[in-house]
Amino acid sequence: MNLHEYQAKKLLADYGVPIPKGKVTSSPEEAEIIKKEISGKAIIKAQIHSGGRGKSGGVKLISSSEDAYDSAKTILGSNLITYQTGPKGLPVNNVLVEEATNIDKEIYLSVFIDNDLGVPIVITSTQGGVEIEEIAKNSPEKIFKTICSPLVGLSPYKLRDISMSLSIPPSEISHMEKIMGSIYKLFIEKDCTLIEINPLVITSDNKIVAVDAKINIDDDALFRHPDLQELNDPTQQEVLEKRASDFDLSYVKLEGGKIGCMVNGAGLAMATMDITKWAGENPANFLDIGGSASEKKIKEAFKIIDDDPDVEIILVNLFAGIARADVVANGIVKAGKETQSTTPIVVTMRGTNSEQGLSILKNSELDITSVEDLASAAKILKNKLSNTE
Amino acid sequence: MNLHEYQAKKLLADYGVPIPKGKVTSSPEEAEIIKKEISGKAIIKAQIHSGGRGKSGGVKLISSSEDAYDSAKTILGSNLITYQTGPKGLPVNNVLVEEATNIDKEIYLSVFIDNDLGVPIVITSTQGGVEIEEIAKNSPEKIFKTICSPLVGLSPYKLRDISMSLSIPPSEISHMEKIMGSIYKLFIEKDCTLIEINPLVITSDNKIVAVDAKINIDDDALFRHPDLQELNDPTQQEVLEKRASDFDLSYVKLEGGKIGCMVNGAGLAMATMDITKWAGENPANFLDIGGSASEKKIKEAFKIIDDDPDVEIILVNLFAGIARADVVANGIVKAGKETQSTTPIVVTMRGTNSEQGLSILKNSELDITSVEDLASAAKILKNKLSNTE
Amino acid sequence: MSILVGNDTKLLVQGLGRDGSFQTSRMLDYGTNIVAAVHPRRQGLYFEEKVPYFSSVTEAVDRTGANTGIIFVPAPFAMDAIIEQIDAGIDLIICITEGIPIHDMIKVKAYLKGTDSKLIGPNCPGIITPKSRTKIGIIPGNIVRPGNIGVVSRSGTLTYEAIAQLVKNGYGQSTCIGIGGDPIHGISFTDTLKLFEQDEETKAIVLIGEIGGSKEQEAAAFIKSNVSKPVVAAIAGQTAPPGKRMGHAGAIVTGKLGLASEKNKALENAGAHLVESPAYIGEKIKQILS
Amino acid sequence: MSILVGNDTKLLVQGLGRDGSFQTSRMLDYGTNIVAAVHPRRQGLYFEEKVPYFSSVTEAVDRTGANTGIIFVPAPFAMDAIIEQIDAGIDLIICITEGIPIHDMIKVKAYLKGTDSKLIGPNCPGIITPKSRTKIGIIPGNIVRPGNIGVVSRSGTLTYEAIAQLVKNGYGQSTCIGIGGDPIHGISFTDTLKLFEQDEETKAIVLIGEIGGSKEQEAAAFIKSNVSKPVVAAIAGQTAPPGKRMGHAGAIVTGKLGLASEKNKALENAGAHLVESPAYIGEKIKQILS
Repeated sequence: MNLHEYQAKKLLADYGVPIPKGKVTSSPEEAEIIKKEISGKAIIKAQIHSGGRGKSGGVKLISSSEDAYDSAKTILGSNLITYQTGPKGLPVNNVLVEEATNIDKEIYLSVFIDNDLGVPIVITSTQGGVEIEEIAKNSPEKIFKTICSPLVGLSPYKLRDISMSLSIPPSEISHMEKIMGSIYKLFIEKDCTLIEINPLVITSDNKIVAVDAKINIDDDALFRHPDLQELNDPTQQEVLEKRASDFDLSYVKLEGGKIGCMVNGAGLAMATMDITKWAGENPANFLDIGGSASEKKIKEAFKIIDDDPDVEIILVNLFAGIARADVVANGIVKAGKETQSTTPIVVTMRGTNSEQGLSILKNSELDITSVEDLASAAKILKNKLSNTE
Repeated sequence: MNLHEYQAKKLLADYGVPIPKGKVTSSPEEAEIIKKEISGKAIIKAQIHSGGRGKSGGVKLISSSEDAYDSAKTILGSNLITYQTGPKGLPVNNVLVEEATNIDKEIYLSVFIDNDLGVPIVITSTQGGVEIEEIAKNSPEKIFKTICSPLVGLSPYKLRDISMSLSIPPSEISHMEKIMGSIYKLFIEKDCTLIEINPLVITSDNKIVAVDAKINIDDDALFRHPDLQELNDPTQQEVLEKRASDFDLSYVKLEGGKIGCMVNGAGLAMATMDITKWAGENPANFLDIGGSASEKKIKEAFKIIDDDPDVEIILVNLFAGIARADVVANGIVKAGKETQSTTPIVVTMRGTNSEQGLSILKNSELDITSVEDLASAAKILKNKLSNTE
Repeated sequence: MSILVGNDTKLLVQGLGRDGSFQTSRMLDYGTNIVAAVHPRRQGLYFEEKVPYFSSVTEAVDRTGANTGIIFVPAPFAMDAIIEQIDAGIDLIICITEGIPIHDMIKVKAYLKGTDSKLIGPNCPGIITPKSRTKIGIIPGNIVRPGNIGVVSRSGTLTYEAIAQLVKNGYGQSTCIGIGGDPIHGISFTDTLKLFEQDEETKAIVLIGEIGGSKEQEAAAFIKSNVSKPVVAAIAGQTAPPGKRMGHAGAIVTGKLGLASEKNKALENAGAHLVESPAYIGEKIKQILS
Repeated sequence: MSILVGNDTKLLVQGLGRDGSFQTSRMLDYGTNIVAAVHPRRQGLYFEEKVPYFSSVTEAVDRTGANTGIIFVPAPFAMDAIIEQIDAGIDLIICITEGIPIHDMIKVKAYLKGTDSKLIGPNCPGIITPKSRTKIGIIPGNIVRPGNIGVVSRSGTLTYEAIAQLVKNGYGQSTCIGIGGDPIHGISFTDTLKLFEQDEETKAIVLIGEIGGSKEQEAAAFIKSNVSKPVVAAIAGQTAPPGKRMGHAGAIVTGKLGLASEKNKALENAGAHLVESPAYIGEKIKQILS
């Protein structure tokens, strides 16, 4: 689960990490009031689940409360398109109005999990304010990597090494180490998969402030964080992905493809996506219906794919182990009937009750082509695609 | 550092462990008031750093507020002698007045550190209310031992195993496991070396209550617990031990010996104690002056030994590595002069500056016998002892 | 012969809820030697009148000599079940459970170090050896055949696909093992390759990777210097865009190494026989071995 | 030959406060090969114009090849120093620091598992081998002599006492090692006995235990089945009452096994030569070896 910047900053502040003075709001009027409480310049920042907001007009420097009102009015309610959002962008329902920070030194800091080592990693760099991919590309020697331990955490000596690598002014070292320790603690205690503070700023009067912040939480661990569950913002999800997640379906909308995919199992789903490419097209989505989906869930899954305007052919690939092919077939048929779908469907169905499933599909009103396996599916798909061209 | 029962219970309550309703006080008048707030019977308990209070008159069942006043009046200000305190007993400055608990089931629970395994251990038994040494002797099969992990703590499955071993009523299992988890958390977070709850009671109306509690904190970890440092009660220390601890000397008063020992190093101090036995006597104390003691510290160390009325001969054994023999000798001589000590002193002095040290001692007014090594010291001691008899 | 499991396997099952019970029946049907079931409140009872229940893993191990354990316990409690099996001295632990918090797996991984236990999974279909009829997990018993191909995969159903292709082309399997789709998991590709290389019964190996992480590159390095048997490799997810998680928690491209193309390149350089699409695994094996 | 340290030792010193600096001078005086000193703010400087300072242990190891580390760091920071040395791959870590919180040592002990580092101490006098003139710690260099007796002890000054007795009776030492007075410590009696047994230069072993814990019993069991060389043993603390801590955190009798009499019995049964009092260690060695 992604958090908004203002939610991430609230969490950081709870752990004692200094953040700029400011407030979040959904109304231009309130933005004006918040600015009034801030002496000097302020920043207004669109709250969406995406990076690259600055370059897309989502972050503005404001000098007066009128500025605040005007900027908030412009940004709020708009759909902000960044290089990360896709062409539709994401709706801005809230803006964060904060005092502007006098920057003396910008630091990059992130904590995430190294899957190969199986431990948390802290990445720091003196190149704060720049995106990490860019630092990695242009000045990899400026990336300082610290491996943490599940048993003893982020050791004091490692904090010292990080401080040294960042050339922190001596007077600020102990404060900086305390802040980094707090960030690590938050990472562990709140089941984070990412905390990125970019930049972590040392101000001209030697204060340390987290000027931007990104936090992702492990969805699988939300059960033990009821407080964090409430921070979920469904408006930031793609419409079809939102529908899928309501039904607990693992679905990802992909841009630029025409083949809707419906598969059980993530690996098989990816393999199925891949054969569309072999056939000369691209997948419109990833969809794993999971192991023991109910007919109701299958119905919704089919509707989600069929409702995607990009989808021209649906490819169903089922290798039923836990899943039952007849249940899946029934779900598809019922969904097709309800929506009067005419989309051609290529099906490969194997495993538990697959013969029944296939006969259910064949006896329906749907445009079904049944094939034996993945290789045959690829060939049929290629055929169909060349026919339509 | 030992905590009083009321301090231990306060800590447990902070961690969510239920304790009986009650208050601590140092006045009989207040004891009376506290009892008034408790409906039904109450218990008044002397707060001293020792077990065995019940058998020594330190714990009384009271039914009225007058009872409370009378019992408090009797107990407060007295010196309570138990099988653990030694013949002088310990002063009772506070009493805890608590509601009496309706006991349905008494459980023994303790957490401590297994030095050989290097991990915390939880001991539980259905024989609550009985001392663990007694359970170990009479029904060792009723002791349930759980090994904990520095990485994952006291695992849920282990809590389940403990509950099963204690035959906790099903309705109370989850509550009991939560309480045990909290006790373990306290043990870790507060650097405890012992938490003993005996008994942990399940009441007749199925509530769980810690009816008695003992907590010891690692002295070496007090630096990171300023809140706990304040719980230290110096009135519970032996007078000479108190003086020693004020000077950061490692001193233990031993009952029934006549030979005062002054040594550098704990192992050598024990060995020195042991040779008094070989010589036919017993040591009056353990004293390790440590590695780099100042003259001031040595002076105090000598005075503590010489002020001990049991001491008839002083045995000084110094093997100076970090320590300097001349500093030690000067300290002894100055202390002896100030107190006009006439106690005979047997000295073995080796290592750094030992010749200077010996000459300082020999040139003083003190009754010095200098010997070459531990074996010679033993012989001289034997001689001296047979002469005095 | 087979790897990791076989005639000596004595299986203990933990987590007998709806799915766990269903799968345990299937394992019994297949012929797996299940010696114990663990459930805190069923001590003294029997699963399907055959398998005795015990209230703790340690007791089950003490009483039955179980050396292998499978876990169907729900995700919030799965870490504890793995720890319990490690503590009880189980040699091989297979965790089927999906959705275990990644911070829990960090602890499990650290806890495993310095013990003799091996972990397969989590979020995996388990392991099956057709010859000894040992099925531990959820790989359908009716799709496998005894034979000489070792199969290792991060995926579940894609493994079934590969097995079906092998059978269609006339090849049975020595052992099939799904190492799981989670980013932090137990036994790796490399561990499995090492065992297949040593296993006399295995003549060729099928390795099915996917996007995310760099375990396929690690496997490639190992193949290059340590594997003499032919390896057919397939990587799923070449059409997956970066930054999007494809179902499996581990299947997300976060850096260059996570790309299917990079993994393909590494495996090809290591001398593995790469298939263009996972649809042609069976044909590739046939092409190589005949 | 000697055990654990010798001609190959390249020592790194961490914690150069007043006492640490003093002891480091003594080690240099004795002839110890000190290659690096670690201090966060002295990079580029030299200790006594001889030993280069580095700001971290890892850097010191990278630059000097240090394989042994000694720690004089104050107790609140000592755990971190040990972890830093383990992480830097130091083979043998000697921690002199006294008063480390026991919960810190629980973590250190767990952290050591699965690494190749060995720890001596904490709260110990260190180790010395007279022949190679390698003194790591605070055992006075002027009291030891090269020879064939291995000395291992939980105590500091009592070790010096034993050494002095050996020298007085004409016996030098192969290696003297203090394993420390804390209840949770690194290298044990048993580890040391194993090394002395294998060491050709060591002809006899002096073991000095004390009350508390059961490590002497563990040593006795090891002696019984694995040590062929004569062992002279002494236990300090026979006059200590139960429940009272005698200076060392570990020197407290909390159970029957912690009693001096129990330890004596175990060692005697194992065939060790027990001395009635620690005053007669030298004489006992002479009696056995001549």
